Amino acid sequence: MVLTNEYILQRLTEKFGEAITQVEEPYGLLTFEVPKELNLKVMQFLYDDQELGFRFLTDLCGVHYPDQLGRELAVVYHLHNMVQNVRIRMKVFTDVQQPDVYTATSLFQSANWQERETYDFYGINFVGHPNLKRILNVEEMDYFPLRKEFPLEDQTRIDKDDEMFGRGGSI
Amino acid sequence: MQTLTNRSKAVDRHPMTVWEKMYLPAIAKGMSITLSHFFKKKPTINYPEETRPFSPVFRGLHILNRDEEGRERCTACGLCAVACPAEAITMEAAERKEGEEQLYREEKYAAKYEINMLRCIFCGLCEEACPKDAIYLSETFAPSNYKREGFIYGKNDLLIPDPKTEPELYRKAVGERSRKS
Amino acid sequence: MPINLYIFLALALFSIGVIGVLTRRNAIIIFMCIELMLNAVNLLLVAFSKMHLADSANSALQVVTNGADAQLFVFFIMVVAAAEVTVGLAIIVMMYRNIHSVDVNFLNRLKN
Amino acid sequence: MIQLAIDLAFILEKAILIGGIITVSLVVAMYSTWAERKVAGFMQDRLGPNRAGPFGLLQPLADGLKLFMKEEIIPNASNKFLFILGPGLAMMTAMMTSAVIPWGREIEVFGRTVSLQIADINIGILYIFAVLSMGVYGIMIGGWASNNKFSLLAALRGASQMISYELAMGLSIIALLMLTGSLSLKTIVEQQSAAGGWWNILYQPLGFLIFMVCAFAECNRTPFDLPEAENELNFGYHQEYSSMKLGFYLFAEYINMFMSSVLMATLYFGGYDIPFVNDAALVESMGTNNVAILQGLSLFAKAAFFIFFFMWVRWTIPRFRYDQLMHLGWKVMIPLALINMLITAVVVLIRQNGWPF
Amino acid sequence: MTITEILFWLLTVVALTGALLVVTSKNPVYSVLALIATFFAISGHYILLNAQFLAVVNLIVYAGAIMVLFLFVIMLMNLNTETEPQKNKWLKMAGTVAGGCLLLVLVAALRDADSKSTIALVNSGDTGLIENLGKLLFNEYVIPFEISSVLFLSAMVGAVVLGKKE
Amino acid sequence: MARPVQYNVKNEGGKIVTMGELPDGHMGEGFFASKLSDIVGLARKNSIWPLPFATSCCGIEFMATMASHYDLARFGSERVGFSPRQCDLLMVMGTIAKKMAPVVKQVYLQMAEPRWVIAVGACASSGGIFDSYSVLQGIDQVVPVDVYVPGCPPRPEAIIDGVMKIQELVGNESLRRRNGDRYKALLESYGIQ
Amino acid sequence: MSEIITQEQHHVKLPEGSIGKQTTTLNLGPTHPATHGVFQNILEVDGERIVSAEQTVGYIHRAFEKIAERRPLYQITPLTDRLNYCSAPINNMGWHLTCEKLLGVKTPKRVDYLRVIIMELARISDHLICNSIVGVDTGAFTGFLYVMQYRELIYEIYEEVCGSRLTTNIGRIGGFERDFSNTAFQKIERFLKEYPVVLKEFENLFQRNRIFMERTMGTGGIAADRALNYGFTGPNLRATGVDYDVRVTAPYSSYEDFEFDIPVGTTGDNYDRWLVRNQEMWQSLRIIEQAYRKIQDFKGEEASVYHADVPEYYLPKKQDVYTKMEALIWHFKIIMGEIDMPKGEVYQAVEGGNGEVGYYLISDGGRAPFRLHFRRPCFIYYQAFSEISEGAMLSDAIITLSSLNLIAGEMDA
Repeated sequence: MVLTNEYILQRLTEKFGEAITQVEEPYGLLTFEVPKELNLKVMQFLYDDQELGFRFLTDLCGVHYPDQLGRELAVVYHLHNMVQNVRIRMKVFTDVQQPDVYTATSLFQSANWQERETYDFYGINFVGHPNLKRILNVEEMDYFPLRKEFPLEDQTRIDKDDEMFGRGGSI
Repeated sequence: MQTLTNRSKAVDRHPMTVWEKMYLPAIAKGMSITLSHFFKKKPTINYPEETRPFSPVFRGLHILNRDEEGRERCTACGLCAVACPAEAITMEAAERKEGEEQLYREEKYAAKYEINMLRCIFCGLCEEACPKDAIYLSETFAPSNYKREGFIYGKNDLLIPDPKTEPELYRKAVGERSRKS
Repeated sequence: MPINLYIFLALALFSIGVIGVLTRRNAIIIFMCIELMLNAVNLLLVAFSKMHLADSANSALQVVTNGADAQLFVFFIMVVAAAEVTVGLAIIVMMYRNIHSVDVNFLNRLKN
Repeated sequence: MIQLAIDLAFILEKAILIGGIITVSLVVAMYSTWAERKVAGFMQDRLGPNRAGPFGLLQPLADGLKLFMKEEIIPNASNKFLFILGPGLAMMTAMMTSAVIPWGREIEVFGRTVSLQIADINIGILYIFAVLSMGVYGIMIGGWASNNKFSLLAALRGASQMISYELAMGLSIIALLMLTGSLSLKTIVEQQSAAGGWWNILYQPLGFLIFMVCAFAECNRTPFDLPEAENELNFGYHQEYSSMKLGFYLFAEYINMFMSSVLMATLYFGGYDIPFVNDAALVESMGTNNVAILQGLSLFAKAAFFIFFFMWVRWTIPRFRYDQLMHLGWKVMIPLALINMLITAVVVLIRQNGWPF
Repeated sequence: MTITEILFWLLTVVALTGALLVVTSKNPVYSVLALIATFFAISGHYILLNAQFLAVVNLIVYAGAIMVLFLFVIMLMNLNTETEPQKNKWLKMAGTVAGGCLLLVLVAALRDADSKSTIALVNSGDTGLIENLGKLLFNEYVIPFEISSVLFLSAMVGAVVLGKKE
Repeated sequence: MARPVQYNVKNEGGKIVTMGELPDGHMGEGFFASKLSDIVGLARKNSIWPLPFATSCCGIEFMATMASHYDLARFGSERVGFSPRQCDLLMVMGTIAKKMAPVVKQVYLQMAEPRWVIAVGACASSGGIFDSYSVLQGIDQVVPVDVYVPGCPPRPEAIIDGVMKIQELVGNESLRRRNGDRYKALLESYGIQ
Repeated sequence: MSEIITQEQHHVKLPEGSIGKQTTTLNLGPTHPATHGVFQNILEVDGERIVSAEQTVGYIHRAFEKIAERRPLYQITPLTDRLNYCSAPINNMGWHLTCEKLLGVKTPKRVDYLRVIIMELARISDHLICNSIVGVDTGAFTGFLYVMQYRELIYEIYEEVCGSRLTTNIGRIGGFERDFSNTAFQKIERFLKEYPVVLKEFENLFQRNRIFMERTMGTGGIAADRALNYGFTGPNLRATGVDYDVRVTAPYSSYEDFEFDIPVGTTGDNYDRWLVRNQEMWQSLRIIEQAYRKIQDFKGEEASVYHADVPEYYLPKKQDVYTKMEALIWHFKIIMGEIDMPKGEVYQAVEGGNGEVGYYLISDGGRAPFRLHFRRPCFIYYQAFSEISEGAMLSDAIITLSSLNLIAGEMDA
């Protein structure tokens, strides 16, 4: 049996109904959004189901959309069914004020550090994570550097003239 | 887990034979290999005395080009500075004045052109970005230095020698390849 | 050399060993003091061996190996000492593992 | 005993000999470092040091002087006395072995016949073992005093390794001793160099192999260089050492290597015997002193080969793991040595008493 | 004073100092080192007594193996000065006094023994040579020798059993 | 794409900005002392044991420098040690993040005098393209640097060039420099006693 | 193969019920020689046995993902170089493939094959470093230098193509900056001829040497399901027996045109990893040879194509820029980043030296990516180290570290 995007979607909507939203297929990769309360359930379903069998977490990362009020932070999961060679992308959105998302560590060991990294970058609080602390940056850091409002540059750099060619700005 | 492809091929990992368990044969084999290298010709380059040719496209120290009449080609358009991922290039444009035609090719020129060689990552994007045939990466690697100040290369350090006033040096800088063409 | 000197030296060493055993609490040091005592005895044995050789040299029937037995005794004592040390140290290591100390005073309890 | 009798000329003669041998072993050790780097270079298709003097010959001097002029650091947390004692012990025990090795037959100076051996004691081999067993203290104390976990681990590794391999080494030598019937190194060499005598390697190939492997282990050379495995323990026991104290450790290693090479040559390869030549006849034709020089050179050539061999092995094979090392020592080397001993004993008995059946 | 006497007294002093250090030093590593020094001195005495075999064996066995084991164990446990709780001062005093009394009694007892004129032969005699000892050992004492080897074996087994983690 | 230019002749030899601290001169130093200084300098410069503090790309290029084609061993520098006590030259190669900076300093502190530091590559010297919140903009913010080697990563030739610059520095250093006030002031400015 | 069961080594239970802390804490790194790259392992050891390990990473975190949000696409290529610097070209190509996927650029076959050559060379240089470092960590240094000489040859090929050795910045969106020169092809040919000999020699030095086998067999093993759960990809996953290879399962850059095998191991221990990498080098050689032959087969026009015909994204010829206005305008537009890219989300994976290198690019239509996330295989599988090393000896842990091929640049991004 070939696992098609339509079939996956069908199975998902059967199980979760309206919870699966924002379905797209950019460049052939099935993408959908689930409410953040359901992320673990959906993943568990995708993992356990014999036919779906998405048992490999390829990637987990955060995204910050400062313009989308109430759903500023997103967690993007890329799941992979190796046997059928199908990938899907699952997104979870959360409010920047209360960025709580359930952790996937119970399902995938590999989520451990990736969630820590996401926490480190975006401050997304993975509920139930065994060891949620900063991983790449120093412990003392008091902000989440990859959020759009924080500057990239090291403020101590002196050997550059930003005024040149309008590069002082935000781009 | 079932196989995902039909191309898998297990690596050869048979248990050690008695012969191999004796340590010595493998050691002897290894030692014969090392001994054979003992007498081999060495590929080492005695660096400061001998040098290895760099490839003709090697991306080394920058050089600001002049045209045949010794005029600077740079017109301070700033593309190189924009293209530089390390933001190492700084320049100030100036209008060419009367009587400077033999110095600058276009109406604008770079009054100040500095590259911070410590920042530079020699990616060659500036060379690619230049629409005026002005900046090139040469086959010279950037020399080390004792102080940070030694790495701010100004126009003096970057400009190719003037073909009119210093033809010898100019020819050296242009090198063999272009002379042929 | 007069045998007396050797006797007194051996006695002194032996007594120092005894003092060590009595005053220290560290099992390893106590053990070392026992080694010291054994060595004192060894020294004495060798000295006596040579004394007997000297005796036999004076007497009429001269035997080269006279007194050699004593040296063999030393040899055997060394063997015993080595065996003792292996077992003893193993015990000390076990003791350290269990009570995390080498203090002999802890050993007076049968349980922890 | 002869060495306790007082004789001024005798003392002078021995003092000169000791001085000479110490100087020679230091120089050899120094140039072993150079050779090691060169050999490593050549085996690895490189040139090795060649910028300090011709062919880099001044390299050891440069290293030595640099080490001398470097700051001495004694880590705060370490035990100062033991920290200094460690390298001293290592160096001393390394040097002490040379006392019983016959470097040549004898020379005639000012009408005196001087034996080229500091002390021909009748239990020479046992003496070497005694000194060897002291060698472990340098590593242990140094590693322990550094108060660094890596050093301590290295010290423990080193100690257990050296104790374990000493056993197999001793057993392998016992087989040799059964053949020679003497513990004096001089006698052993003379037996081999006498007309009709063969080098012991012909009688004891297995014994030699065991001895050599154990010598590698005793010198902490690859594949047994666990105490200073730089990839694991970051130079191990001498990690915290700087300046000349480090130099002492490095030197001690090379002196040990030199001494083991000489010992191997002496015990199994005829010592100062010049191969294929009847030495006694040579003395007739060339004079004692010339022959002595030739003999010394012969010994040095043999030792040089073994030193090269040490390096050759070092730059070829991987290192053991701790448990494998112990496994090899206790479960392979010792049984092999015992078997070798047994076979030798049987053969010796048969040779003495005839075939019993 | 002959050279032998000088050596004797030198070695004696070293041995006694070493022994005292073993008992008094706080750091067990120092104790081990002092004991090694003592053993060296005792070996020196053996050489003086012309028992070279025993001297070397003493070094190999005691200094080379046993003390290494001690040091090994100390390092393994990483014993420092603090780890040893000091005994009660009075107990220490009592121990010292008791030891001293023992020394006194023994010295007093042996002082008058008929040994003043007896000497131990120094620097001569072949008894200590390996050849003679070997002959004796493997002829007359062969059974004790074998028994001691059994003892050794059992000690080894015992140590292994003790050391084995369950 | 053949270039119309090939070499930057003005910089073939490198434009040397004079070393910050010239040798203290022969003032007060007798003939013998200065000779000794020379000899020691000669010895030191031929026996520079590097401590490769390799964090990223430049470390890989350093491997090439150690390997057969370039063979840093020719300069007597092949005894690469990872124990700071035994090494003379701290070669910082690769990006030093702010998290790593204290470690660099620690390693520098553990090294025995005389010690030198070489910053290999753009990242170690100035931060390179990584002008970001987490990267130290040049290790000279935490330890004094003697020679900078530009390039990202520098060619092995350039690394050797840097080592030779160090050799020059080492060879000319007076024995007294490390006790001098200026050196102390330099260390003081980095908060090192 | 009963003697090489990994789990036996692996789950040695330490005695329980012993009082007090008997373990010592050992700090492996960040400057320890075994941590090739920078990361720290805090090991709890009982003698030589590791009781537990805790890894700390982030010592060269450089905020790639943040930087990438400020840079036009072509300026991100130098960043990707510095991810896995042992095989920088693969990252470059992966990035270009991502961009091409987003921009809808179709590359000609010849470009694909040239890319394959470069990528496989990079794979060889990556595996070669890893395998020889395993050798170094077992104590044999010499093999390392033998193969290093031939990595130099790979670097020369890069240099001939792009002008740089390690961090290549090779390739452009749509193809290459310039065509391969004849010298480059000659060097590839020479490499194909000489490298197998050396690789064979390298194998002889290690593969069946008992010391090496004992050091690596049965150490650092991980079972396939655990490995998948930990997100292993690449050689390390294949060593456990899972034949997952992006080149085959999701072919990119015309990998479907080539014949090669996927070497798989059985137990996933260090020896298997070593063997798999070694075999992959042979397979890479095969691929390069095929690609090289295919390139030779191109005739006429096709034989000199080195970039896709996409004037919007590929810089015009320099000569045209100097002379033609239109070209100059495109040139300016591309360099200034004024050509907006389409909105969308792309995930593109390539088989990097260490496994699946993924690029997750979110574009909001601006000049720079809105978000660019790198899937760094190292970062993901290094988590497993504490599980792998538990109960192993210290020396095993060190070999495991090197045989996992941890590249700090990739790990910390």
